[in-house]
Amino acid sequence: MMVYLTAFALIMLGIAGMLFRRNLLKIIMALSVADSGAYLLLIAIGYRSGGTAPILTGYEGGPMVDPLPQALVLTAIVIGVCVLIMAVSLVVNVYRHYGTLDVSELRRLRG
Amino acid sequence: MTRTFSRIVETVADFFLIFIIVFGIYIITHGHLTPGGGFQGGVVLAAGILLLLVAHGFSFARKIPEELLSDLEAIGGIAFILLASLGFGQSFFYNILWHEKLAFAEQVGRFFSGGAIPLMNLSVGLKVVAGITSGMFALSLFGGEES
Amino acid sequence: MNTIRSILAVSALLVILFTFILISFNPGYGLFSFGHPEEKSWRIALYKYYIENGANLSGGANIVTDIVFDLRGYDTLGEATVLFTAIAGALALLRRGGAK
Amino acid sequence: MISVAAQMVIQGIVLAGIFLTALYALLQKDLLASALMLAAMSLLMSLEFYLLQAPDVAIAEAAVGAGVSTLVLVLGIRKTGRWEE
Repeated sequence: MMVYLTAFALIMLGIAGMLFRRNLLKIIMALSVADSGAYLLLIAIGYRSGGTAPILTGYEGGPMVDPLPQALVLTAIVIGVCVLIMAVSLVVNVYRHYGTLDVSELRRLRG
Repeated sequence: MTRTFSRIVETVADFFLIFIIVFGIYIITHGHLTPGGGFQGGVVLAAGILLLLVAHGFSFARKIPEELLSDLEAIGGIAFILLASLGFGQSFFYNILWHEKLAFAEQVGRFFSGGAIPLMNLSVGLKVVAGITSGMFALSLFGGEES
Repeated sequence: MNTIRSILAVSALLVILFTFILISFNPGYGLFSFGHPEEKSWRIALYKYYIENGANLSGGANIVTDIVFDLRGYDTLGEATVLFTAIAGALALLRRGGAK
Repeated sequence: MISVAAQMVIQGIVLAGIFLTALYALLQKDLLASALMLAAMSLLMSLEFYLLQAPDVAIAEAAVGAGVSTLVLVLGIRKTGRWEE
């Protein structure tokens, strides 16, 4: 329950940061925070109370946690790193071209 | 090139790099038995290389040729697709090494088990470490205000 | 102009929050039953199949690795494509004379 | 094996830490402090993943958040500017 509320709070915080901040690097950080909220939501959906990790080495019976959301989150984390590298290189290029990172300034410079 | 940190920082970074590399290789090769796998081990190895980059200054990235990293990433991707298309008689990701008892076909839980999965771990780990390292090297060398 | 955009942004946030709450309290999904009980969940057939047959189908003791590399290998293939494309794009952007 | 109540308390502390570090990172004017706060948030996030019985994701998140993501953001800040506005 608490985990779901924290995940929703993180996603809302990330979207609010993406909408209201004006620095491009801060927008990328807000995107990363929203990503983290999505990972937390997926992992919390797959949790079972009293379960153990889905690994058969040293397994002693009992319920297991759902392994499918963990695999999907594992893929999503690497894609998040790729998006971060790509976005930061784009921002560096924008700074070299325009000399500023402010979004409203960027719109005013060239139509 | 001027030295960015003192000699102590460089020596300690070189010392801990050994443990980071051993830990990353352990995570990659035991990916089918314990927590870990190709992605995690590749990211750990990339973090070790980045520690080297930070401790020795960013001009350290010039010493490693860029074509080597591109070739390693391409080799990883091609090996992954070839391993996936080995069982093309059945379907694309059919694990023929495990079902036909060709190689890596011991009992579940032993080291040489899992069929194509340890080899896929190796190739994906190679791909991830080469890709992230080349991206970081490019970001630390190029761009910026024409230094 | 600026106040209109602020009102638009806040209303967009409220719509997203309302959608989250609507999805979460839907009893068909059962999203707020943390640590899902076995008979109420809608994913339980797939979950049981993966837990019981994952090791026999692909031979690894770590079921997450089995799913990533064997049972759902197309996801990993797409992820490898995304990594390759993103790194190639970053390299092409950052080279001297890439832009401008 | 720790009891259920103790686990609830630990999870509450970790989740509150995650939310507060994310809020601080987004409200801060200093971009470098913001990047380091994101690293702290990622560390707490990996602890939470370990508590939710997902060690694979915990390893990946710890390595990504502590190493790669922080260094990428710090390199971007170094090439542009440290202060917002």
